[in-house]
Amino acid sequence: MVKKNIAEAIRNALDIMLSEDERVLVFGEDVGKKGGVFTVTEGLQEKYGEQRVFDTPLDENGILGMAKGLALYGLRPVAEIQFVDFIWPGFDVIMSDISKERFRSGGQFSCPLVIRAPYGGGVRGGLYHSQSPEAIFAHIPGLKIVIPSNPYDAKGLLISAIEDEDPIIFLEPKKIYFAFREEIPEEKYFVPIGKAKILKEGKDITLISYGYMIHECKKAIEELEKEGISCELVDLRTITPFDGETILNSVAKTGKVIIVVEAPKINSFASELSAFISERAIYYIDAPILRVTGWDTPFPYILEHLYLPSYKRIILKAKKILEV
Amino acid sequence: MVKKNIAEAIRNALDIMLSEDERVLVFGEDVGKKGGVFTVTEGLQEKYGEQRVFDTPLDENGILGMAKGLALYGLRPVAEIQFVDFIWPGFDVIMSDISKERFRSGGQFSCPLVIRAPYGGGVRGGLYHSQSPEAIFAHIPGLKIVIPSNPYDAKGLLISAIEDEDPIIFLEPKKIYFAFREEIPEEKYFVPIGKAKILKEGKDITLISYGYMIHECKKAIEELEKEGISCELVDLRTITPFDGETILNSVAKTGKVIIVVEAPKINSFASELSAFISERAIYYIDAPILRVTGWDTPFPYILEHLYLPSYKRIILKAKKILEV
Amino acid sequence: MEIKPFGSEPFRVIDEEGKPLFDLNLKEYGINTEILLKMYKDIVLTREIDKLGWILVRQGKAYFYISIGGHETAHVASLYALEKEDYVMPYYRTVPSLHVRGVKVEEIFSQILGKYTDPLKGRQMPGHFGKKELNIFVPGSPVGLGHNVAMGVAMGIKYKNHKRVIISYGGEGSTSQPHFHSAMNFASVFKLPLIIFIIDNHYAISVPRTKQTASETIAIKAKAYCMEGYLVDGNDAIATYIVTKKCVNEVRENSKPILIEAYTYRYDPHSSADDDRKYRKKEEIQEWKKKDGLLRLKKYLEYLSLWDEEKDLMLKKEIEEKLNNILEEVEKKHLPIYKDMFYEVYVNTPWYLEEEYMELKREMEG
Amino acid sequence: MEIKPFGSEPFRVIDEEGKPLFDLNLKEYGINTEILLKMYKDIVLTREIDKLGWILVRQGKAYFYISIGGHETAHVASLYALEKEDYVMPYYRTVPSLHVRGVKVEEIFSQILGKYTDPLKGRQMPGHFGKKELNIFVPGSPVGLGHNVAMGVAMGIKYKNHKRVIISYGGEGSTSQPHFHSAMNFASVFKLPLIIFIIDNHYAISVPRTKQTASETIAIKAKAYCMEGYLVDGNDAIATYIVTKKCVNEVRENSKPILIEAYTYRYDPHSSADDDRKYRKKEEIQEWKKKDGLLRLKKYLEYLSLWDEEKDLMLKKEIEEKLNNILEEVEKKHLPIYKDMFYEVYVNTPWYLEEEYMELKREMEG
Ligand SMILES: Cc1ncc(C[n+]2csc(CCOP(=O)(O)OP(=O)(O)O)c2C)c(N)n1
Ligand SMILES: Cc1ncc(C[n+]2csc(CCOP(=O)(O)OP(=O)(O)O)c2C)c(N)n1
Ligand SMILES: [Mg+2]
Ligand SMILES: [Mg+2]
Repeated sequence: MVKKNIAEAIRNALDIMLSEDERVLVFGEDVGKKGGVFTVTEGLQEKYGEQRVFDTPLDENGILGMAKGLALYGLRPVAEIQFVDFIWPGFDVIMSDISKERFRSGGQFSCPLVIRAPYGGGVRGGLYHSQSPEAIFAHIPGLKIVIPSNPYDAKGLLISAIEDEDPIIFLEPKKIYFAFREEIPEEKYFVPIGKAKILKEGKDITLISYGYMIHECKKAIEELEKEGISCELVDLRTITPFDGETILNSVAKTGKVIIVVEAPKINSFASELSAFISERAIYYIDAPILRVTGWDTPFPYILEHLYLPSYKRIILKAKKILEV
Repeated sequence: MVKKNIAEAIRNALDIMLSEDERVLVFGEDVGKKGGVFTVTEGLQEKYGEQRVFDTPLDENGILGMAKGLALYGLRPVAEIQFVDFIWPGFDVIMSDISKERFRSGGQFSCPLVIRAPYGGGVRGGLYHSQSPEAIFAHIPGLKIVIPSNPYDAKGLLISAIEDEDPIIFLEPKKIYFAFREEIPEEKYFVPIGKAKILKEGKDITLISYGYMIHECKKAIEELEKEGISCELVDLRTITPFDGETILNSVAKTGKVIIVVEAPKINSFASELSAFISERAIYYIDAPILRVTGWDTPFPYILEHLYLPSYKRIILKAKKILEV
Repeated sequence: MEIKPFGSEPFRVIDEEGKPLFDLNLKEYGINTEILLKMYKDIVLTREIDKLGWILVRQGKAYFYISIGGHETAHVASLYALEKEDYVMPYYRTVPSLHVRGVKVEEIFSQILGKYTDPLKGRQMPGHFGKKELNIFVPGSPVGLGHNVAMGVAMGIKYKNHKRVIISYGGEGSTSQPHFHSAMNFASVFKLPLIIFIIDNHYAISVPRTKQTASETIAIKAKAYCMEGYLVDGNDAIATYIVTKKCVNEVRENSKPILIEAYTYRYDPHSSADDDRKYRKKEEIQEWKKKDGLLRLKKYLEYLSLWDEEKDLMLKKEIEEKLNNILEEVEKKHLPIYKDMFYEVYVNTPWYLEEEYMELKREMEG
Repeated sequence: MEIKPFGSEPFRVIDEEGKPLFDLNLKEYGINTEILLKMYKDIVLTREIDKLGWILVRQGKAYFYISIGGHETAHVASLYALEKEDYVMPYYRTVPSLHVRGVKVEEIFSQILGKYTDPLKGRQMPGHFGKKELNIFVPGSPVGLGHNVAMGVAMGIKYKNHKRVIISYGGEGSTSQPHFHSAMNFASVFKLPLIIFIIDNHYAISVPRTKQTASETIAIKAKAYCMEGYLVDGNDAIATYIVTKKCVNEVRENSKPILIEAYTYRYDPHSSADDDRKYRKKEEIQEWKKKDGLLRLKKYLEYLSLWDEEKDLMLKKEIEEKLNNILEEVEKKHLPIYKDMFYEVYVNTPWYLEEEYMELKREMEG
């Protein structure tokens, strides 16, 4: 076992996959000498050479076109987008090409690749270094979206993602890249894609979340516990294809749900989860299904602490849900 | 009054706005001599000249950059994207620039422009001439999304859109461009953005929909009526900012909801509406909130008739909802 | 005759009457009688397939068709310059010529009709085709995207040290797309074995080339990326073959990208959904038909005494018969089953797609 | 001295010692003593603002800073070539130089600190600035996007028959973006009064220019669009001013786009979040500092006997004092109120944003 934070755990996963699989290539803006703006790829170019780990021109469209083509040619590209906020110049490649390749080719071709990108708020990044657009990707059939909330999952999910046969968008909660270290195995291991994890069992309310928000949920749960309120915490981990079973099981138990995401509320992935639950489990539900989300505004700069959902906002909602 | 189909009604709106407001410019691929691939802009270049109505290079990114800049300069661009499926090369302009301009500039600048695009299935257009991506746009604060279902609304909403001070994505249900003609006023009139319309009152089930799907809903309602089931039909018309009040009023009355959209289910706008309802009106609801949507696959070609939600699929769901 | 990049006039070898414009040593370019005849036959075959495509739409058997008429020579002659191990990223107009790479005519018709014998399983509109074992990728509809992806494939080729080339086709309209810029920039920075082959038919649907770009040629756009750009007469089979061959060789040897622009013209409407009378004159089409690539090669073969009218009639009759027979068989094939709609979205079909399939099943059965 | 596009060396007027490289008739270019002195003072002011930006971060008063250090000359001299009615699309590095257009230093500091006196209301990170009444647009963070939007503004200028020019700034990295391609293509097809001004500082964060593009210069990229491209020494205030002025005049007269590339160098890390020791050597920085634009202009002024060390010390002291006073005042300003977060998303705030505001209000109060 070794102690690693999320950034280190991801680096570790890349390191393992680069060393054991020649098909793995890591590239993006500033991933070489600089080691990425969050140090995630630090040392990898030195270790594996410029053939395997390389800088690209400042063009996300080219980065994603390159990733797509490499995957078609049988390689295992792991492309980094410096901030997910900058992925849109290349969105056409994802939307029109990567996501549809297997289907549109009649199954002849596939597109096993990973697009890594830091996402989310909390680092005073303003409008363009803070967004959480997972809901947009979740609406696109053919993609898988993965978001870890801790070092163990980060490493295991990324390894699974690189070995997966489908294209994966791997969003990294930048706010907690360095927030804490955890014991994780040194060697290769997998965390399965498509499986949520119950981080804490409880009986009064089900909290569903992922990424950095898991930690605000944990804080809220601690506080609520003091007042005798028991929450179950589901870490979704995979956004699509999501783990409906785990969600329904938990909801059947508690009858009350709060979904916590950072993104603006309208059409957030919280909306999907809510709709899914009320379609399948409405008879178990005995209170409004609540969403705790960012506001429906662009991400602010100087006021970001008032934008991001905090444990306080979660507690307020939890109490509201129990009142009624 | 004149009789017009949706395509003609939109042309009529453009004609009126071009003639009365010099700031209005209409442009896109093939909108000039050809009059657009759906004849929507036919005759407009001849009437208003190449300065006002013009073809662009084959680059949606340029089209949207141009629209944004023109709006900043005080003009009223109405940009056409030939099919909304081809908007993605320019998505960065919408996501990162157009939607955020008012906010990020501290209210100094605004971005009054209209992006018109045919959307939706039903014309054997395969993966790339059939998609319904309104949910993606609906997740972006700062945009307004409008979808008419009939000639009257098409004209009135487009005129409102061109006069609106915010950026508007105006999606035109291509399947019914020419499907039917309706009496509409010859002169200028407005249909308000942000207001849904009850197309039919009913008491058992609320159907919420928009665009072409309205017509499948109508057919379903007719059939259900025969069996003594009374449905209320809400034509949303504006996707964002949506008319929550009308929805809640209807739901309070019926207690049962089916939301019908063409897009894949996961994170569709049906999900948002469902989540909104269960957050606000769960105590009125006495059955699962159901979504009738396209399948969670890329849009197929030869099997599209089995992909699109039909009145039959709606009827099945309606009966299911009443059973329980 | 040295072939140089950035000519202001397209490189030409035979004139409109099929006469060589200069002393041609075909052997120098590896061209022999056999190849010439085969290429001609393939061009004729392509044109005949195209005719049937239009007929299928008129008969209401196909929902859509997008033609190659006029572009056959540019496609066939350039495909001839590739080796078997090379790769092709087609665009819609390339499809009827892909038999050159070994695609069966059955498959081309199956794709047009969306039959289960379509390698794409009826999932895309006519004009989209690819075949993995023939190194042909499957394009989507968005113009230009293929260039960007082909660039990535070229990166793969280079990484694996394979001595292969990928050629990416597109219309001149595709050069306006962001994807073209990204592909050119990355390919030149990383020195990738990519040929972007622009079939410049002077229109993007209704938009003439003069409104597509301000540059005199498309070829000159290579300068922005320190690449070479060649302009060739795409209706001159020999010239197109020679230029492409030269480029393919250089790309293979030196791993570097090259841009080729081939002048040609589209005879028919953009697609079965288009009415070209709105934006161009019949006379313009007639002018271009005088420079037709098929006719020019035919005349050249006649000039070389390799061909005559009788042989030509025989050939066409033969092809027609063959195609009609194939088409008849293909028309009998059934459509893909609806279960197919839910598979191959992911490698393993997720639970909700299984459920949706069951839902449709109940709907169909109930 | 004729100024021609597509030079392989940057156009230069004064050497590194501030000596004119050829017989200069400054009047020919409308340059007089007054302008020279004013320009120099503005460059000094820009550098002093920049220093304070870094200090604010080090003091923990600003969360972020992105510098202009090294690029002051290119920015100030090119801004001088514009008229009041012209338009500017800045990028982050332009911001500390915008006082040239009439922006108050208070506003620049307010933006860095996110105070309510920031015209952007504290809604963007430091390095984003615009001011409507000064014809300065507000950029976002995505590299290159500004070029594409500036193209649209240029279309507006042309449509309205205004004799104005818009200049869009960006780093050499911005030329890799799709937006650059779209802007160049549309601007050249529609003949728009747009100058794309590339501040080529040889790095995009850690990525050197050689990995950004294969082309020898950025200026040559204009050829792909039948445009002119000029290469100028951005550390040579006179050269930058002359070239930009010439281009501005031509663009204004003839409504056509032009590309300008100005060589310069960034002295400091990319931003306060960067550690440049990972990707470049101190010596390289030192080499470039010898060519510093501020120093060269100073030496030139001394050569013209317009300036001396004493005046220089005075000036700096004056500026420093002024800036410190301003900053002190700005620091006292309060932050925007939280209600601000919900407004100006739309022209009229929709019901759900009003509700969200009320929700936050309850959260804050309860
Ligand atoms: C990104 C995108 N925008 C628009 C379209 C619609 N469209 C299909 S073909 C075409 C014209 C293509 O012109 P060109 O590239 O010159 O090829 P050609 O059809 O002339 O061979 C257009 C506009 C599309 N398929 N993709
Ligand atoms: C589309 C996009 N991708 C990535 C980034 C992150 N980023 C900010 S500045 C920068 C480098 C810009 O280099 P250049 O254009 O040369 O300008 P310079 O900073 O050198 O002045 C990068 C990669 C961004 N802001 N936008
Ligand atoms: Mg064309
Ligand atoms: Mg730079």
